[in-house]
Amino acid sequence: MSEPVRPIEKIPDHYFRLHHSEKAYENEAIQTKSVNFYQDSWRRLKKNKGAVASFVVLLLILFISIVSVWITPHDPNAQEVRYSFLPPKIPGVSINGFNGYAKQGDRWVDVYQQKQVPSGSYYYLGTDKFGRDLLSRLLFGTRISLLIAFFAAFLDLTIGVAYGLTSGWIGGKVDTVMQRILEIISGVPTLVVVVLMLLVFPPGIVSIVMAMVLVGWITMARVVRGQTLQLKNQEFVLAAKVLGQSPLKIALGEIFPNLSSVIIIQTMFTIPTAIFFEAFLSFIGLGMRAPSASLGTLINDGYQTFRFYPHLMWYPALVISLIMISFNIFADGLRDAFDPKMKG
Amino acid sequence: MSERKKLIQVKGLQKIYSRGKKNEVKAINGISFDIYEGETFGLVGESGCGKTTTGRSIVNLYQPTAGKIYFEGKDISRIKSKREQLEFHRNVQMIFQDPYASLNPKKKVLDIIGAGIDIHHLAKSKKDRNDQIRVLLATVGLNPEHANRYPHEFSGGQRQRIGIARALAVRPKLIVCDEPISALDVSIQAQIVNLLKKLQKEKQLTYLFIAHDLSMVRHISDRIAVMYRGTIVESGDAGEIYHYPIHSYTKSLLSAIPYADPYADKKRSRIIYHVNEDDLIGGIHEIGTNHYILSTENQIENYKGQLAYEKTQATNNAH
Amino acid sequence: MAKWIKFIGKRIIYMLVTILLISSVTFFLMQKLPGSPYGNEEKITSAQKKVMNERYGLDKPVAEQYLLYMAGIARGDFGISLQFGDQPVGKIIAARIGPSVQLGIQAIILGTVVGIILGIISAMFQNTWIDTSTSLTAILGRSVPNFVFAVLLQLIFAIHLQWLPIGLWDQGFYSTVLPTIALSFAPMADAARFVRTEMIDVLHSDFIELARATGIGEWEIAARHGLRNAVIPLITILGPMVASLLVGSLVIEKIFAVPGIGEQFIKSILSNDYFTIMGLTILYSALLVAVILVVDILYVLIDPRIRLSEGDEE
Amino acid sequence: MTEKIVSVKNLQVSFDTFSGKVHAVRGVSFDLLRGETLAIVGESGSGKSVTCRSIIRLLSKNASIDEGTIFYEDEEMLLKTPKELRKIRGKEISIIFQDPMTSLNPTMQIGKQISRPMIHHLHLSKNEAKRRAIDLLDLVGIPNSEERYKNYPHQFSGGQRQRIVIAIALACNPRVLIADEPTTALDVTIQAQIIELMKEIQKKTGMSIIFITHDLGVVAKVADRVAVMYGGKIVEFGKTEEIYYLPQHPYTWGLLQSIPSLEETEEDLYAIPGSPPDLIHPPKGDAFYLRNPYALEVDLHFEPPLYQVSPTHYAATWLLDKRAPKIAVPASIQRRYDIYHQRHKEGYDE
Repeated sequence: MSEPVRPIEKIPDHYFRLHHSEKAYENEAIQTKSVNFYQDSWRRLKKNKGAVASFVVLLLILFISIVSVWITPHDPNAQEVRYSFLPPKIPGVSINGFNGYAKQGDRWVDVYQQKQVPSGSYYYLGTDKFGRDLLSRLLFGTRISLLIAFFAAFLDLTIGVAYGLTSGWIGGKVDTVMQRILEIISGVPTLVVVVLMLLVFPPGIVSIVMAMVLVGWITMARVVRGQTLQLKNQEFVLAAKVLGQSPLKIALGEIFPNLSSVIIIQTMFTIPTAIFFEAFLSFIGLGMRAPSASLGTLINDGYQTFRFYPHLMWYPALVISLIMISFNIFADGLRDAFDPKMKG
Repeated sequence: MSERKKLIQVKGLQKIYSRGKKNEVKAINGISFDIYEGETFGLVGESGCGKTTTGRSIVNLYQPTAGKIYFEGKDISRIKSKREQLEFHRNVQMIFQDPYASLNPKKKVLDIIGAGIDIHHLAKSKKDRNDQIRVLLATVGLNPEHANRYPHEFSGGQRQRIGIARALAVRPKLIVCDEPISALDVSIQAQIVNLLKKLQKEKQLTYLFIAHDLSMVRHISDRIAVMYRGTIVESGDAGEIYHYPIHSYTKSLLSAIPYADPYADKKRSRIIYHVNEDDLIGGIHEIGTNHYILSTENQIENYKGQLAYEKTQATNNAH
Repeated sequence: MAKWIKFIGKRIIYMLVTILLISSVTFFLMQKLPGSPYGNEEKITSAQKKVMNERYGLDKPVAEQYLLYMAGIARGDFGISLQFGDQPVGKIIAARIGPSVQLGIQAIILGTVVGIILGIISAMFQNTWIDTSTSLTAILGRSVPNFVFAVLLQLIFAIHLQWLPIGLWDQGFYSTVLPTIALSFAPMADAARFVRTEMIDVLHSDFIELARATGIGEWEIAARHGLRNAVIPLITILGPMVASLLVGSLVIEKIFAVPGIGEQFIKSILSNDYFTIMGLTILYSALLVAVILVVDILYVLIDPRIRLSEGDEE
Repeated sequence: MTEKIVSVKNLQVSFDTFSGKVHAVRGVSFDLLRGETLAIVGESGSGKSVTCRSIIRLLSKNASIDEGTIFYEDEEMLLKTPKELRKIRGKEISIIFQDPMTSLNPTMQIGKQISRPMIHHLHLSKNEAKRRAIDLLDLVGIPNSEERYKNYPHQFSGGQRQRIVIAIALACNPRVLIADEPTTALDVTIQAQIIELMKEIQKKTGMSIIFITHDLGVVAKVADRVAVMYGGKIVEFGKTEEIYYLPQHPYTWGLLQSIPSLEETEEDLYAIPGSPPDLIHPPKGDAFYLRNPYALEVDLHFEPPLYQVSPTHYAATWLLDKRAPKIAVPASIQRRYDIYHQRHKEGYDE
């Protein structure tokens, strides 16, 4: 009585018999390879060329700044006033500006010859007003800047996460009080606190870090609290409560793992902010004290003689910009990878 | 009927949010009911009627503003010692509405289901724990090989079964099912309901089944309570409520159920509930065997008459 | 109305507490300050020092100094600059606040307007070269320290091209152009990034989908539906943005030699000018707190959800 | 009244995802007739929503329509430029979505959201549009329409918001309304009201409705014809009566059986076992094979073609082939057959 709409291929008759396997749940088997959240994010991150490139650049910078503890072309603090303000000279390169020549008046002059630098002596990025090798100082400064930034970011993370998680998770009056405190602190301009701290405490890495952390943790605390508040009413948290899990264990076992992506992303943004802030402090004369170098002090030193020896400012400026750009692109990439809904 | 053991007794439960403030909300307005051991008690009502708050109060997630909840005769607000608290949580479990939000996305299924086993120290060894989890997965119809996967790899229905396995892991007596099927496709709803029924038989479970849709509740429940604006307006045996609804809100709720039966559906007319404050005051009165209704004193006789009339009508029709 | 009074009153109390806290902390920190404000200490005789201490009240017990100072603040008296002889701090600040405020307002307006435009364009052309280039601009804005950027601007536009004056604030609006651009770079980048994210979120929402389904064009959707929903949340980051602007203004004022409070702040720090530092600190905090207050009020005014949930009876 | 207004032929749509290419719609053909309500029923992931969104080409960026034709009247929708499409969207064909809580712009007065399409398509003046918007609010049953015109979405309940969404969809008197699970997120009582409202409006305006749902129960009252989708294909379609009382496909049986009957509770519900098929690697044979208790060996190897059951009723199952074994239909389905035959014997004419 029923006729097929389309002609059917010649199908053998014996195919028309019941063939129901009792393994009806067979198709419950998941065919795809198991991937967890981080693998999944990593897969997305890999597709983001900018983020991968930035990641490579950062690794490279990190590697160089660590290795340069043992290998630097010159002693970063050794002064050789005779050889001050040498232009860059790179072996085998004959482009003006990189071959020891500098423009004096209208002519290119071999400054190395002028200052009687022994031949075979190369300062790849030139020297500063005390005749210190800029490349060595740059490597040294990068390390200090990164150190300060990582240190500060780590402390921001620790304090911010602890504060935010406590405030959000306990909630109620505790949260209200903790939020009021945050509100009051956030009315304090970072600048002012940091400047005051640095005026009072002895200059150095520890003071700078402390000064930055004093207000820097607030953003992290806010982000973590917000996320915690969202998570705490999720049904999986209720499920843990219903199972009789203790509040502390829920905070650490259920909520904290779900904070990891916001924490990582926020930290990735904190590090460049810290690098910038250190540079800023040095630039206004409050950062690291001589002879220690950081990217900020190098830029500041370069700025003093900028009109005549611009390369002394441009190189450290280039490095700091490169680090900051890489961090920002990488952090953006991470955010997109962790939060796929952001990408169309 | 009274010889049956009451597992849960709810007495005058009230929950008010933002009490004394301008935005005060009476989520539950003094409700009472009992749940007998081994039965399924259905709690039905539209969103915002207080049914979820009721469920969460029973598992002690919320502290009521007034009223008492007794589990096996014990006032749960007086459970203070850690040991007793654990004991309570082991006995009373919950299944949640949203299959996506109810499983921690960062944990493996193994650890989601294993959480209860760990908290209550129900496994003798790591192997024992894993074995228990495999059995649980099989019980809810999932492939035990998938224990090491993450929730996002499963479909909505599968996730809901993981949630059921998590609750079962501690071998509870009562499970509060908070709209466990309303986020699922109809075809999957039947899977879950069948699973729940099967588990009830096998493990002598008691359910409080919360839903907004009377049809599934009617199918799974022994007794039903209809909630509206924080109060129970009518309750009784499932068949009784379905066949002889008396309160006008219950009637409207029933008339709104879609039928997969166009001939019959075309004959039905929908009853729209026009809020009448008089329907929503008074006390709970028994108007038939195990049939209770919210009513003022002078309405009772009216309701009783109505019920009797409808029952005779029904018997006449049957002949 | 009563709600508004309560709402604003509460904020103002926080504001006062913050300022009180900062002034106290500042005061006590200043007490601990190493070095002295007189510069070449060795050359001053102890008699001279005594006279000066008496004159500035520095020889009184700390508690008394504190009370005197706080009482002074309440009257609007921030003490006397130690650096500039007789000048009251208030007067110094008053003379310098104009350029700073002008620079700040110009920069924030330029930054947010350009930022919003960039953010929206970026979101509209998500994942195309337009998006990539605007996003890159925003990343540069966040990454290149503003003092580097400022020097670069100066080099190109003032020294090489000589289109604009190098700074100094002495040629009217003309001389404010470069510092404003330099200062607006960071808020521009922040706003662009923020608006892009919000806009992409909004453009993927159901109500935009519904608007598309009614046949309205993409640009009209962006303007009518997207813009408002994407830009309202921008108000929430105005506070932090202003705070970072304060930081930025310091170096920008230094580089362009703008006679503002930022430049004065640096000078005072380098010369340990207690009272001026304290005065400026309090001023900065007050500015920031005031901005936060304004932002809070703006948010309530602009977002209909908040406004109505405040007044709704249900 | 049997003229086609929308005609979809062999539609194939796929999505690019990280895990691979998802073949969401795999060759779907159907017609929508003037003034009728066509219900498309299927579980999530069956491709019902994608099919309907393809009609007005409202798909996400990673989707591509690989094959097929879609005609609206005599116009091929797949060949239209974005600008031409915009002239049809909202004016000729409107759509409403599942979640009324997110379908409205939270920062725009609802009245403006309703009047906007009218200004855009019908070139009405602001005042005219406002007047009509207030009429529309009355039509969809929002009381105090004049005052509420100026309200924002959060001041309305879920059901009211869905009414407003309907008002927006109706603003330009469209000829086709696509309702994508418009009641799934709502309470039962509200659901019934919204469905009645749509039916009422259809009576007044004569528009055609495509009603997408996963619940066969919901559309029994309103649909003229029903198409059942599974795994990106239409597996059965016919007049409502035919689908409910003479279903032929085992999947349709499963769907009907999994709805609890209110009359007999003793019987266990039937649940379709397993989960929907993986459309990244669509099976070679019948996609329903693994979940089908009446599967034939041929299902494993060949996709079943559409068999005609009646002039209006088609089903894609090998069970309808001459060579297929006679199987016993599940009891509750048999009861449905009986109801049908009884009714038609009695001389009812639908």
